[in-house]
Amino acid sequence: MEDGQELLELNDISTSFKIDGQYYDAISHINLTVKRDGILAIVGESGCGKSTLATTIMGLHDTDTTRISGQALFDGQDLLKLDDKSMNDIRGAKIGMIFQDPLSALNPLKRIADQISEGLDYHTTMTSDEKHARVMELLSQVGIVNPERTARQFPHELSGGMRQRVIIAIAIACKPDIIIADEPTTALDVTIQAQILDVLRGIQAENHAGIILITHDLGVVAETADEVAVMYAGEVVERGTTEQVFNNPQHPYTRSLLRSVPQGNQDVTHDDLYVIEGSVPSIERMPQTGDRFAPRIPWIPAEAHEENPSMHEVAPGHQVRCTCYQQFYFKSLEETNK
Amino acid sequence: MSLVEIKDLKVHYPIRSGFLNRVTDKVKAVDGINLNIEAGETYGLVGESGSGKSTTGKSVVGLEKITSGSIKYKGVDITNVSARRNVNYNQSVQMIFQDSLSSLNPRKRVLDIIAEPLRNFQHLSTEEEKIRVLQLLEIVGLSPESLYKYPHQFSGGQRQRIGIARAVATNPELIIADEPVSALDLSVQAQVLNFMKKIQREFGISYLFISHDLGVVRHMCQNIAIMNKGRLVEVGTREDIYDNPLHIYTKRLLAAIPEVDVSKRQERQQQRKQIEKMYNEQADQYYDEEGLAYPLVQVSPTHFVALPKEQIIDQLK
Amino acid sequence: MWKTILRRILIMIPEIILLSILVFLLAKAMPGDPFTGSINPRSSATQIEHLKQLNGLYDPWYQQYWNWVVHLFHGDLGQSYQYHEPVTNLIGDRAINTLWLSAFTMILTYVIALPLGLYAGKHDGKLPDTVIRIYTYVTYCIPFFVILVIGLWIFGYVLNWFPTTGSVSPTATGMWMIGSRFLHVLLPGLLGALFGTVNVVQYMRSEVIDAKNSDYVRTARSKGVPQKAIYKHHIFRNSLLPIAAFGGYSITGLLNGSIFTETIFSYPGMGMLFIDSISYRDYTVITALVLLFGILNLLGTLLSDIILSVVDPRIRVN
Amino acid sequence: MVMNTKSTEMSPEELATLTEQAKQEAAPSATKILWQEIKADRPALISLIIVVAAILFVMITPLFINTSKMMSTDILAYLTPPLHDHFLLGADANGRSIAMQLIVGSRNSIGIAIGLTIISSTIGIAWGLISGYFGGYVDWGMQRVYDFMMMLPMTMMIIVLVTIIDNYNSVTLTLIFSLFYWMGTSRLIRSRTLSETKKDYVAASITSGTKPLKIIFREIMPNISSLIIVDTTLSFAENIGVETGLSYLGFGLPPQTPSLGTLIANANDPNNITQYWWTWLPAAIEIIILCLAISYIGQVVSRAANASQRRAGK
Amino acid sequence: DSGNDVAAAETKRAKLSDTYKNNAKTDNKANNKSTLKVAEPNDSPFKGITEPILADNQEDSNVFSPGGSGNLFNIDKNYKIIDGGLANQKLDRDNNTVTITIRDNAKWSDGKPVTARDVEYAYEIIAHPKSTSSQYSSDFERIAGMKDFHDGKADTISGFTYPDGEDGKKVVIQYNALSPSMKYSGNSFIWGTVAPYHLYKGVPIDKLAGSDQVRKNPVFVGPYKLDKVVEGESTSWSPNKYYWGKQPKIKHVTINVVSSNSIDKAIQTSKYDFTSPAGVMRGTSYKNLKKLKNYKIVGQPDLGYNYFGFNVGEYDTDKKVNVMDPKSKMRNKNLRQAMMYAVNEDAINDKFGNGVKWRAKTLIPPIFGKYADKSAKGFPYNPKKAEKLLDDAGYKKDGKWRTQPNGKKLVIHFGAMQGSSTSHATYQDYLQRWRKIGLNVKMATGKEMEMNSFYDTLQKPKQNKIDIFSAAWSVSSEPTPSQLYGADAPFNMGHFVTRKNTQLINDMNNDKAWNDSYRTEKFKEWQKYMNDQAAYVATDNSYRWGPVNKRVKGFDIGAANNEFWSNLSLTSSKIK
Ligand SMILES: Nc1ncnc2c1ncn2[C@@H]1O[C@H](COP(=O)(O)OP(=O)(O)OP(=O)(O)O)[C@@H](O)[C@H]1O
Ligand SMILES: Nc1ncnc2c1ncn2[C@@H]1O[C@H](COP(=O)(O)OP(=O)(O)OP(=O)(O)O)[C@@H](O)[C@H]1O
Ligand SMILES: [Mg+2]
Ligand SMILES: [Mg+2]
Repeated sequence: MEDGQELLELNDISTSFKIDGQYYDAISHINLTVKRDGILAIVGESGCGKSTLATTIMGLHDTDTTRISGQALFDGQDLLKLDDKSMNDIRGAKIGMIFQDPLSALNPLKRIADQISEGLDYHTTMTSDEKHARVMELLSQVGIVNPERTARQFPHELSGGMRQRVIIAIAIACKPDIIIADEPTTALDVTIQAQILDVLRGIQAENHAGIILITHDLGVVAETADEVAVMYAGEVVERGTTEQVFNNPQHPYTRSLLRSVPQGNQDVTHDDLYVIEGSVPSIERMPQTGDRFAPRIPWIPAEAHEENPSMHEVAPGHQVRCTCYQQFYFKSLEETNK
Repeated sequence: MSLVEIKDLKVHYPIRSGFLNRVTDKVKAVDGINLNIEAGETYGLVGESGSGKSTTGKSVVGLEKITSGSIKYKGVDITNVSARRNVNYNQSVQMIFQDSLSSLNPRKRVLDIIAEPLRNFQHLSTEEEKIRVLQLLEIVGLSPESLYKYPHQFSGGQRQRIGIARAVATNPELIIADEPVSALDLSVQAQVLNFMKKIQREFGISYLFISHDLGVVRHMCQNIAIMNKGRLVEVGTREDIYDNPLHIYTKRLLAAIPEVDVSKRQERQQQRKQIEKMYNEQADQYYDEEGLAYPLVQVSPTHFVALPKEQIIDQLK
Repeated sequence: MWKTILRRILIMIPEIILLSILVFLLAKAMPGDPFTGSINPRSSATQIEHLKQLNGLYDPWYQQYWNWVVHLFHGDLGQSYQYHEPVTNLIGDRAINTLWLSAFTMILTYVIALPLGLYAGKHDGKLPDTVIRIYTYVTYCIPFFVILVIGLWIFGYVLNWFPTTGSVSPTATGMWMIGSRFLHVLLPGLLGALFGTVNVVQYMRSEVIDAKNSDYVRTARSKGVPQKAIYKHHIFRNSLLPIAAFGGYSITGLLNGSIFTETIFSYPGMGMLFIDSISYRDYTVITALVLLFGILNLLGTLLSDIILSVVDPRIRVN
Repeated sequence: MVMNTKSTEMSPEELATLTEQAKQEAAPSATKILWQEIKADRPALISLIIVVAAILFVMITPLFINTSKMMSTDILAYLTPPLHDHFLLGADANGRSIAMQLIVGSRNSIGIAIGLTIISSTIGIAWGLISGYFGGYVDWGMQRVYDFMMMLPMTMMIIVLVTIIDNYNSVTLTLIFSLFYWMGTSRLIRSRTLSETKKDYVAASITSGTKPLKIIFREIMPNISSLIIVDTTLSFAENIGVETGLSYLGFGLPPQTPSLGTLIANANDPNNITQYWWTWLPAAIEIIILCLAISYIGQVVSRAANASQRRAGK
Repeated sequence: DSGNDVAAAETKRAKLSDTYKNNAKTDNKANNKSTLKVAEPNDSPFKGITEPILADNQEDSNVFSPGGSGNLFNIDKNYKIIDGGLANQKLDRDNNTVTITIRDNAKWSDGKPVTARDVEYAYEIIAHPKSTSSQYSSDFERIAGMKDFHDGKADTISGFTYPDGEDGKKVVIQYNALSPSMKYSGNSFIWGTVAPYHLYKGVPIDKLAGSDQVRKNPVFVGPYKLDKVVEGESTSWSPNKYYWGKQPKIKHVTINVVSSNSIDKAIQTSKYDFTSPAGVMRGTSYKNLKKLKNYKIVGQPDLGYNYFGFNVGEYDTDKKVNVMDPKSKMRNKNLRQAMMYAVNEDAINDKFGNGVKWRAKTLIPPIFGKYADKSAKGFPYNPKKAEKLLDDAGYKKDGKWRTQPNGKKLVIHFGAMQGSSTSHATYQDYLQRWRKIGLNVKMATGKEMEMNSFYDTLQKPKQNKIDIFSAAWSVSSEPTPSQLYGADAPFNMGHFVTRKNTQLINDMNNDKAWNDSYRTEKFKEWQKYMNDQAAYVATDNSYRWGPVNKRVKGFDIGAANNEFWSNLSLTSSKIK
């Protein structure tokens, strides 16, 4: 197993949803790669299309109301072209997914053991004893102290952190090559968040999987990810290694986001945080041409934005959409108060 | 005299069952806490989920029946309803809620939402009332067109500001802000936090700022109390808590906060592992037999920590 | 679990006592008494007076009630004035008929309604769903007894497929008796089921839709579980749960319906007995039946709650 | 305080223009949404027209019908078939016009249904709201009453009550029914109130100093109004049939009082079903049409309610 | 006094015979293999009491009738007791004794002989202080020792003696006086059935009705024995090999309760051979069934009638006797007659009677061919006469309504029971016609009354809610009216008492009445008197009728056919 090998290649993926009879893009032209042993973080505000991307890869959309284009190359096949049956062979087995809300993501009526081993039923030929052993193994792997007992319990008998661990166990049950974690820690306390992230890292080290970590917490990204893709309004606006993006952010959106994180060093009474004006447009109102972020930085001249911006490489592996970054600056206080 | 003095506050929820609806058990949501909130300051209350933060906040505004203890407002005990009425307490203490959508009645228009406390506490004519609401909208930076809109027509940040407008409508002296930004995106969070600071500067409002996000609390509060299982484990100024945490629980909380600084990544992970190890080994020294925190002990003029005396000496070393 | 059930039963006791007093008083408040109607020249008026006295009909109500309660504790619900038979025997015979009819109707209802609800939920918004919903609405809107009368007329008399009266053929013996009993409840049961499915179908449908859109189904799909298995192991199972509980609650509806069904099909069950007893002022039977129906309602609810707590682990714990 | 002194001066004109502007931006009210939803759905519109027209028709026309004359028997007209003599829909065994009885009967039955719906829904809503909002002992006590009512075998109790009350009419009957028909609503409302009460806007109202009853009826109730409307519409549809069943068993309205139930009860004789179908069929068809129309409206209402919720979610 | 222009013609009355003369050949195979299916039209289940003393309803008697109903005596067409039955009776007017002799070969269906004690035990069941039977009346107290037994003062009835011992075949009953009515079946002095003492002896009499002996394993003295009873629904029968009389030909009989709503359809679809001979069939059914090709309608006038009663007094509970109230609103004979002339029974029966119901003319139903006054005219529709009667009596019109002779307002309350839609129409028609002659008649309580409330009101010793009521009697096969219209009869709910009435009723059974023609004379006199007084007026008589399938042979419901069941046979194995 070679480190950094490309596992999944997303080429020009767009997904649109049918709303009142019309299709609107929730994500457009996404190009990303997931590498073995790497953690790719996807960040962005709520409604940027992070979850949509994840569910698109997993093929979890209702085909009647969703239109998907592009390519998701995995193992030589395009996931987006596979029929449901072949996709079922990949889901759970080759790609595992972790969901945000740990309570509702588990079937309230099934024992933990059954929920974990369900994936094994369809992807392996293990005997029930082997499955049991595997469940125990998985539970200890995700850091559950008393696996025998937990296996017999029902979801509601577990704490939020435990449930999230179980969900991770489900996702990794068949040793998938790729794990997609959609906001795995958002509903959890910080201490538990730290533990869960540790577990994820541990898993990755053991399984040599590639992880897509979806989150809007920049701190989590900074501490966990190898690579980062910043999404805004359905597009990737900047991508690169974590160091590149955090230490040398280019896109106005990335820079604004980082600027609005509360830091400990500000004066309690006087220092204000940076505020990004406006809000993420809903998919029906999404501008179809031009830089989608432009409306939120009105003080940057319109000419600074490309008409149909594409990704520009600013450093090896570090790409930014639109050249407007070259002219971006933060408004001074006087300007703000005008 | 502090604006609000909380003494030995206990809120126990009875668990009722059986035919006669008897109390068969209780949840000690808040179990004896002491806090003083000074006028014009922001007091941070931090802790894990379920530690009793909201319950404390709700008891202070009078939404929760307290089991024992006292809450004094400007020296007057306001634990019963009539006392509260005498000092116009309900008018002077308001609350901002975590979920901006659920805290605004979806069937009411902005005008009616913001005017609700005005209608109850001040008797204005319709004109005056409208003018007042428009003023409040201006204060929170919303356009006058919002007057007849419904909450769902606003973004999260805007909604939270409507909530704030309602809270400040009656010129309160204290606002309990229960996780006002937890549900918000970074950019919106910044907006709301800035705004809260702004009205504090302008009107000298005090906040009891409840949060589990230590980053936000550090940004907002001069004084911080750390809560754990219904008790306070550590109280102090921002510096006391962040630079010199004494209780293992505080340390653990602090260590768990992910930071945006990529370069310190390894270092922080190391540190976290170390504290986690310490926590696993020494946790019982920090808690009594029931697994609850000890009473607070003063270690500096501003710094209190819940530890038995002997331990503190060790700690300070 | 047992403690909970026991406690629930204890809660029921005051309710039952209250009901018994209420129903006792109401029965007595009806104009006339069991002997009012039995006037014919072959029975003598003085003897009727004598019988009234003998039966304590002139005692004050609390004394009558007390006597009744005392007897109740000896398992004696009194004698039916109309049947001159212990009420326990009388109701015993009828209860079997009613229960058999109700159970059969219930089973048929579920057999019809569950697949319909599942199918409608699975294809919600599509044509089959619309058709099923129209069906349920139409059946919901037609008065139940009209259906029974028309059904009886068409299938019982015109087509002559089913027996039209009674609970069993007088000539049937042995194995045939079971067959005959079955044949007698087939038509009313079928009609009751076909036109009583609306609640179950709607409930099942919305449960399936909820389950279909739930996060745990998404989790299951992400595990690579095939669609069929998801329906089988997750959606159907989870939707069935509240439906199972519905069964107990629906006892009330079935018992209410039995009054109509039995009257129309001359099926001698408790519902028909009740209607008879009302016009006869057969106090003892009226009281006993209302009380019994009340208790059955309670037990239905209890049963539902027990089913729920057995099948739903979330409730099982507390 | 500071804020008051800072108050910006505002002229009445300025206020008026601002108000005007705001009104233009204002969102449509729930009623408007509902109306639009119904307008957009042709069958629903037709249903609504049918129901409203039917109600108006049967409420107004009977004023011009001499009921006692209409209900007087004419044994010569015994079971006249439809379109004979002056009988549009024929006559019943008493030689009374079915058409006229249908009109007056609809008034009585729909009147009972409306009365029953109003009374039972009012009780149910108030019961559910109060029980759900206050919780604790209030709720506990009210739930015991609810449990008790649920235990009562409804049809039996109604029959017994009807038998006891010697001189009953549609009003008494409505009241008796109402006693037994509020529980479903109250249960529904209570459970929604419970979840609604937990929402922060209630807490916000309390901290704003609003009194409990005002919170219940002015804050919470509007929020469950869509549920109330849907429930009320559906119970109205159901209640139209309530009286008919008992009339069939002979415990509904007295025979001189025409009602859909007494008309349909003609079907209790199999001879009438085929030979004298006009005695019962029109009433049955009327019930089915009304009930379907109302249920359809109910569906649209609930869809509209959901739609506004969906919009609210964005 | 006809001569009026509007008087309606006599009701058209169907011509029904009480026998079905079927000339087809009996099919022995059918008799052996096929089942005779009898329908008992009734809206409620039967009660399952095989013992006729305890059963107070017609259903039970109908569904258990193949068992012979315990009948002791054979009768002729006038219901007169004749020899040749299970027992013979002999009246000894000199000694005031009745001797009942059981035939030697009489056996119960379990093979046990019928004994003298079985005859006596019936009286014990009737008269026992705790008996649930409603049959006891003061008439039985003419038997020596009966009152003491009924009051619980004696363990046995001293009036009974057994010349050959209790297990013998002879009983002598000592009366303090005999009555001419004793010659007829259904009289109120001699009980007409036997009770199986050997079977009942262990069961307390108050528990008898609910006992297995009565309900599950009963014995019979008739042609059939009970094979199975499905509670409330059906009975099935096979020949009783111990039967003393003619062995029945049909080997299997079932009787099923069928609701009166369904009975037409059941017959139309050939589900039954015939309906219970004593079962109640409606007029509307007749209309539906009379044209059937495969059924023949058989019928005879019913033992019963509908009547109007006027409330003219009250019941004195102390003296236990009815008294007339001279101030009563309905006291005026002219008023009562006028009301009777005002209603058009003929028209109503024409419309609703379908030929099986017709206007009655006297209070004795026509089935009693001997006693019924065939010359009586009754009250044919004659509104003119009605108005004249009222005018004559001083009921003057004051505006729309007539007032009482004393000038007071007159509002008359009409009480009637809820019934079918036709009875409803009938009542409405009455009201309308009374109003036409200026009488302000209203429904008592505003609407038709539920049966219980109706009788509850009427049976109050004194009531003023109902002034005129419509009700019905079914009568015994011995027509002496003392129980209904006698001065001390509680069922005399209009409280009509006159010396003449009492005299006439007493005369029907005085010493001279042993002479049949004297008795007949008195009956006719009484009928005339009652029609003149119009305090009780019979409104209609009807047929007791039923459809008989054409495969049935020997069907005869005439009173004299004492072997009804044994005479039946089948001519084919399928119902036609
Ligand atoms: N099934 C759907 N139908 C229509 N619109 C949808 C659907 N799912 C998502 N959307 C819309 O697509 C956009 C992207 O949604 P998505 O859930 O992917 O965002 P996200 O980045 O995951 O946000 P969050 O941080 O809140 O989870 C949103 O505007 C959302 O409203
Ligand atoms: N009404 C109630 N009845 C019973 N227990 C309650 C009630 N409300 C809260 N609790 C319990 O009291 C404890 C403290 O709750 P509280 O809401 O104050 O915590 P919190 O610190 O605000 O948590 P979070 O961060 O999740 O909001 C919890 O264990 C909770 O389950
Ligand atoms: Mg998401
Ligand atoms: Mg909280």
